[in-house]
Amino acid sequence: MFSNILIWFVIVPVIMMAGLALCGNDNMKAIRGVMVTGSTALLAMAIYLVVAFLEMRSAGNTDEMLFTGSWIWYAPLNIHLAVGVDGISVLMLLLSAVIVFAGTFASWKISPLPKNFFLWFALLSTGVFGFFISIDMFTMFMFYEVALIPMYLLIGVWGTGRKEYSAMKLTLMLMGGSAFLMLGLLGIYWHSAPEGGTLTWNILEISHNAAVDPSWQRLLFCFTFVGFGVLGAMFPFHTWSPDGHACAPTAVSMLHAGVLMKLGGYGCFRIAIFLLPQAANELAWIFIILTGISVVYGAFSACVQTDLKYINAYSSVSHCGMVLFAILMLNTTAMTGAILQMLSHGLMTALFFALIGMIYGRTHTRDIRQMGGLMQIMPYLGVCYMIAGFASLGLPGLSGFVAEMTIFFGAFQDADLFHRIFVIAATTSIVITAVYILRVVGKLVLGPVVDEHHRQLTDASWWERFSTVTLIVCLAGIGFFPNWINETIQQSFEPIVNVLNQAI
Amino acid sequence: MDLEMLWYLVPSVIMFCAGVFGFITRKNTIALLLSLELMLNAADLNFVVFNRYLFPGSMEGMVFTLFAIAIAAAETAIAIAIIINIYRAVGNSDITSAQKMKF
Amino acid sequence: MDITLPILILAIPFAMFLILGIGGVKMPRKLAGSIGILANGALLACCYTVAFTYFFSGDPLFIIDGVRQQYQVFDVTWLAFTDRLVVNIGFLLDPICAMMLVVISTISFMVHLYSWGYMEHEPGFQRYYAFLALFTFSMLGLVVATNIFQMYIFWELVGVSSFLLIGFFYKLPSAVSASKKAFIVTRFADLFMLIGILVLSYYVAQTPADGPLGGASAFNFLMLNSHPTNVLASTLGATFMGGSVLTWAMILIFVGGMGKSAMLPLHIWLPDAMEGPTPVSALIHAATMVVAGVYLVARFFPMYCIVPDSLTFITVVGAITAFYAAVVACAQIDIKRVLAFSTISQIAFMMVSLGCAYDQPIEGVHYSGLGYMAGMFHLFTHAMFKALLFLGAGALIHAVHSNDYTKMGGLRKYMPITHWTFLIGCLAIAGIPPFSGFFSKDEMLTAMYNRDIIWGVWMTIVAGLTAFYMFRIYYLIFWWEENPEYKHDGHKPHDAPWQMSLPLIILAAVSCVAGFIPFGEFVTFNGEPYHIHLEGWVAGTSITVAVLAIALATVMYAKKNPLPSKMRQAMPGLWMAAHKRFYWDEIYMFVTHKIIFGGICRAIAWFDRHIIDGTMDALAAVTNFCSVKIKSFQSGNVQAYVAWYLLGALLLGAITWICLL
Amino acid sequence: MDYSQFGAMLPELIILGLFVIVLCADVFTKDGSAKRFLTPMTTVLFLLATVAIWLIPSSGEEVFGGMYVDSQACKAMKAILNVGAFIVLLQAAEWVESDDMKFRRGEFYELLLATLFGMYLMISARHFLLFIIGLECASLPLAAMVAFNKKHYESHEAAIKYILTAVFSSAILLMGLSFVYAFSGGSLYFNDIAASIAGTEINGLLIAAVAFVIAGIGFKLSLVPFHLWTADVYQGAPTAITAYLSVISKGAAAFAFFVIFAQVFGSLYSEVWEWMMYAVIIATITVGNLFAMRQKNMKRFMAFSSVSQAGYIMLGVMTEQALGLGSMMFYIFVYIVSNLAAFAVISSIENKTGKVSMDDYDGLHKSNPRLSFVMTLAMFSLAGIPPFAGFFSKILIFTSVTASDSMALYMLVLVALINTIISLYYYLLVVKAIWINPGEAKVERFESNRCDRVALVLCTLGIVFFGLVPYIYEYCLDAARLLN
Repeated sequence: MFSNILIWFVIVPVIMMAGLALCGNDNMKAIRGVMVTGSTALLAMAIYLVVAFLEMRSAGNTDEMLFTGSWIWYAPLNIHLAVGVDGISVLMLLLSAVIVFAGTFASWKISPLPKNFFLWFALLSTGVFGFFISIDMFTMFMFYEVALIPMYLLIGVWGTGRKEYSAMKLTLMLMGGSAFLMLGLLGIYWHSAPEGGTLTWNILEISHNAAVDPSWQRLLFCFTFVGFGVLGAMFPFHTWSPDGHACAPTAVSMLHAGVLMKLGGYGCFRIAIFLLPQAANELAWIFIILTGISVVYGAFSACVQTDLKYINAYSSVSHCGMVLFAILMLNTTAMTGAILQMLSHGLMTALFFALIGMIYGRTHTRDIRQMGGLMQIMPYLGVCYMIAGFASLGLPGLSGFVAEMTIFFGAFQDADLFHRIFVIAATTSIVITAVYILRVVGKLVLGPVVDEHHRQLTDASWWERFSTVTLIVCLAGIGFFPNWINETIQQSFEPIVNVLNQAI
Repeated sequence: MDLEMLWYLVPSVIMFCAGVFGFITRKNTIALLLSLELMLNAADLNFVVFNRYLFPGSMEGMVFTLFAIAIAAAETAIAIAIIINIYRAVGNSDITSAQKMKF
Repeated sequence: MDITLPILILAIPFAMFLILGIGGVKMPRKLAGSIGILANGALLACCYTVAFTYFFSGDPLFIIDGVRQQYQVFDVTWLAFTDRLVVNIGFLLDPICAMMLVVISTISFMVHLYSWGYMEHEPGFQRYYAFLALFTFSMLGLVVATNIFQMYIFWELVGVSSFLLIGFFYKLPSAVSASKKAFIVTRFADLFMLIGILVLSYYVAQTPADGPLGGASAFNFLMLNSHPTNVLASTLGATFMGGSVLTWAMILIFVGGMGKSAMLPLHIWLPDAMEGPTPVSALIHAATMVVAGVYLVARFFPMYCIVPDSLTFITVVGAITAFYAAVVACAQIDIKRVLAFSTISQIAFMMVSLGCAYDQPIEGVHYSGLGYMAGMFHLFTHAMFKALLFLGAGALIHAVHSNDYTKMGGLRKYMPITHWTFLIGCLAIAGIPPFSGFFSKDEMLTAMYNRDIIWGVWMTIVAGLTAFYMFRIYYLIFWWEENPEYKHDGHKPHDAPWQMSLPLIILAAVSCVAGFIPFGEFVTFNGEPYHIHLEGWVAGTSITVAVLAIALATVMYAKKNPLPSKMRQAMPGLWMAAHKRFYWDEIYMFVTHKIIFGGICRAIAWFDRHIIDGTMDALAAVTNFCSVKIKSFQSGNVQAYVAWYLLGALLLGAITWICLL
Repeated sequence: MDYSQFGAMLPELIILGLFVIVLCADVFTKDGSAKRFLTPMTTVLFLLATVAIWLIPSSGEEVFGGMYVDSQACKAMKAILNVGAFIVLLQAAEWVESDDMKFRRGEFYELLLATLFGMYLMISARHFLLFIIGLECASLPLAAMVAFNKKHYESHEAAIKYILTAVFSSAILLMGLSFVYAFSGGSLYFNDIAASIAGTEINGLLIAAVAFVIAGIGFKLSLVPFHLWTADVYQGAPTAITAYLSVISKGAAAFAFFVIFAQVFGSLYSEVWEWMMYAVIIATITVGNLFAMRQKNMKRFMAFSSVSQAGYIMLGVMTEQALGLGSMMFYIFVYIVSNLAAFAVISSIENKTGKVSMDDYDGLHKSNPRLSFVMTLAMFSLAGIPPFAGFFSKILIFTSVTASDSMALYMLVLVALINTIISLYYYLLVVKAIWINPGEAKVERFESNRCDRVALVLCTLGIVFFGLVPYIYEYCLDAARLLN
């Protein structure tokens, strides 16, 4: 069991938690030591995994999932701890590792209760990693919820503003989503095998069995898609996102917008679409409408916000809407774009939230009306903010462009006019995005200094630079050399799209 | 159904209803206990009647009734003890005085 | 062909961007500047070598039987959406590309050199050079694009470098808002371009890989341009609002070009873009980036020809814009704005010229592709003299510290080099022989007359207006009346340092001789050489019109006189409207701020906070309300408890019983 | 009569033996300091008893003509309850040792053992007479225990409410049983009744019988609307008793409920009590949640929380298979450790400072980080958050309910799931008070005594490992397969 590298993605955070538990309450050195060691180890593992994965693929291994392992857990219900990765999960693991790594540095000086903060932070990452490595619905769901609940404390204790309200709202809405999700999963389980077969939670087996009959599929598809959609900030279930992000501490916003919201999108195709292909073909249009609205609606909402975090939260609504939108197009290219968008949005939003946290830490305000001309005061942060902005509005050379274009071109290949009209509607978001991004950049970074007191503020410290540079390098890396990622993802979508095509 | 059995069952129902009515309307806890006894006895009566008319061959109902009576006695004893406690604490044995905890 | 040079052409500026952008802050100015200029010199050498190799080597890769070939030096996969939708990054060498390489590298080098002097004392000097390098990189990438998607990528990149450079003086709110405006307007146009590409590639990608279009990427220019009829066939039967889908696609793609090339109604960003440093205006907003739209049309020329409606659309847009911009240019005070509108007008000229060209022989027309050649020729000459004019304006601004011609006047004595070079520029743009503008404009007008006399006449009028407004500012700057402030010692204007004067002189020299280049030998729509010959009556008309316009300007503006103000008072409405650029900005402000921002965005934000969010809060509130409402069940009265108890039991039974009945 | 039949009743005999030992020790020692030994002695003996019950194998015999069954399921349930009771004893130790209790230590243990004995009978009973005896034996001493805090008025009020409702409920239950008797063919053995009912046409009396039996046992489980006594009694009773009431007594009743409804009324499921249970379960979960939302007194809060949890436990009844019973037993076990963890914290804070209001928990993590940690885990577990045991128990019981293809059951689960959101809300309120609410800690720092610590550790281990380690569930499920 322990020879499987994937398991270690869960074990390492657990060891981190154990290590933290042993640290003294305010022994910052030890706490940071544990976190930095742990997150570096995770990052190294993720990079190793990507390399190893690509090697195995290039060596001609065409299994759906690699590094698989399955260990019986709850035998009576055939629940396994089943792990395995395809190209998508590998990349998501890498993304998570990068963001955990950057998040660790972004919360270098967290207070109060640094130890507890990192404990919950590590628990959150356990959930995230566990989710991406699982191919068993039960463990997947378990890790999904493990990732959700620490948010309550992380926001509630270390947040700012209306943190109690927001934390509660976020937790309850996400749990509401997972209530639907759980029911959907139960339904899938009980229909996972043909009459007389062994029921299973294993995604691959369920998909091979293809035993869920269509009338059930429709219901379960709605349940699972809505369930994951809530976390994917799908209109109209997105309102936890602005409040939640606005109040969360930096690293939590990073991790939440950067990785956790991706759980939604990931689950949507891995479970809702892959396991319920007929319903996906039939009912995708409903959710295309909703997510199409998300895309444009989030962008428009972001245009008039004045709180930096609200702007980014709404922008996330728009971008994550794009992810779900692309997934629902049910073709390889668009879905590939969705994953690229997840990666891109993950890195970019993490960068945004890191920067906002750093700016807020200095100016103690997030209201763009009370700040201005930060480029003159903290040029490093200003430049980073602009880079993040450019990534967000889809500048070629950064990841956002690649993702959006893949989505648009993929989605537009759909023969159905309805789809193409919605694609065109969604493309308008790139202009609106430019509007709100430039509005912020113009007010916040450029222009004259608004508050003279800000002139005394300092630029980024080394850990802040470290955190941001990591993210920017990743953003630019994807932006410049997208094709290997693209191919990796496309390969991984083939089985899913095959299933979909067979189900028509 | 046997008409004769009904003659015995109707009083049982009346007893039960009277017990419920008494329990809900009376103020004194002792009276409440009396009402409860009525209800219990109604049930006992049922057992006896059913046993006598429906299953004359066996004695289960009768035995059950005996046990039920014993249990009722035990219940009453404990209840009385508690009522005395209440009486000591508040100076009367009205059920209305035991309404501090609510909502 | 060796791919080293083409790769260097892209790599040098990009490397400069990274080096200066990341390390620039730590570098001394001198070092940064010299690195920038040296690198640009190397780039210049590379570009020239490539262009000259292309035109003169006679290599069969480039020329076969006297017909110039399009040659993909390299074309590597960057991103593969599907088998047919593959984005490549490559280097397509063909006449227009080679020509653009020359233009871009020349102007870029001039501007680099010029900026050494002009920007010397500005903070962020290193950053400036980094941005210039980024721009040069993007622009070169755009012109060498092998496919429409690569073009789109670099299209966006030039947009962003333009944004960065316009907003270079980022402390000024006006610069920031101008840069924002430029970016958003062009982005808006790019949206249409994107949709156009989406539509086009959708149909092309539907064709079978073994079909007439082959299995190449659906974006590829060579493939599309060499089989336009097959592309048309792939969209057969697909119509949208009466037009064929391909027409729509090509028009949509052109809208992107309208944005970059500042065609009406997407022109509003260009005048504001003058907030940027003047050399930037010379490079980006006069010579190179703004002609991207023209370049796009030229690049896709066979595709546009296959759907003639789109060419007509281009012509109409160009004609209206040309006239509009010329009129507005007559009523501007800021010399850079005048030049900006002049640029718009001249680019529109090229657009009309392209719109009037055709790739099939037309009856009664000597050479149907003349408009194409002429447009490209004008692009070339215009780049030189417009850069010259802008750089001259920069020298003036450098000397006077104002953009406003009212602060100038009688400068010819103080700044002779600037004066003479500026005059050459004005003569060139006005179309006076033997300066370069004359030759290219003459060819364009000939093409327009060939196509339809209306366009010829219309554009001749525009040419006259051009001569008028150029000499209007020429006189107002250099003649009119000397600004009394110059008498004071500290304010005495003087010519710029050599780094600035040298480019002026070089460009002036080029403007003098560029007209004699046998341009048709190099650039034509199909690669076959064409011998330029002047159409006598067209040349005569245009010279006459130009001279008359110059004469009028001389009368009105050479010496201080009340005539201009009288004319202004005679037509206050027209003057005001022209001065205010026919209120386009106000209309845009109204639409964006009042309707989109105030109407849509605010409404949506309100809806989100109060309706959507309100619903979620209401769910909580309702739960809470229920919780409070039912609390009386727990009354504390044990009698009530048992009543509910019994009632519950009875209800359970009763309801089940009723249901079973 | 074959006295060897008593051999099958070994768990009961052990408890009875313990009862006798404690009684003798209590009666035959002098009052005064001498009785200090009672607590450690009972605790240790009880621990031994618990271990013994876990270890002795069940014979699977039916004795006394089938009145009593010594099956694996019954034994497992008893063992689970014993673990709970042991933790309750540990928690109670400090309170029992207090001066107030000086002369009543023995009584407390005796009463507790008596109720446990009653519950054992309830679990193993396959005859209504034995069931009633067990029920009353479990129920009546509790009234005395509720009234144990002589100096607190609330204790008396709670006791009177409890005893009156309890008697009322047994009247209802007896009434219901008398109706059942009418259809029983003259025997009160479960099997006989089931056989007899299966052939009967459904009529009003039978429906009333079922409704009354649900109501009668529903009292012990505090199902809505038979729950109204719960909050007041939980609030007034000594905390240890509250803990005991909320888990042990509920667990035994739930098991008995399952047995009766699966065995006696099994044939009536779809016609009669399926829909009754829908109504009762939905009402129980929802009303419990709605009331819990507003509570400030921790014990009252836990009361409503336990009402709502009872609804989830009852979900196990909705599936007639071993899967349902196994999941239910597992749920009960997890519920026991989670709830007792919460009560351990509540009682140790109450014993040290006398504070039971949720407001007093503000900033608790500053003064008592360990207690805060356990309380947080307990709340998460109760709310069903992974990786804590509560998550597993919830999802497993939902899994068992959805085993049939019935859409109605899916909807029932959906309602239950939506209710988990409300429950999460109020559990998080406690977490919020502990971790988030600003201000200095209102409870000063203190050291819990040894027994409390052991209880806390046991509960924490349970919360963390019961879910992650599948053996507990498998044990329950294997046991559940051997119900008779």
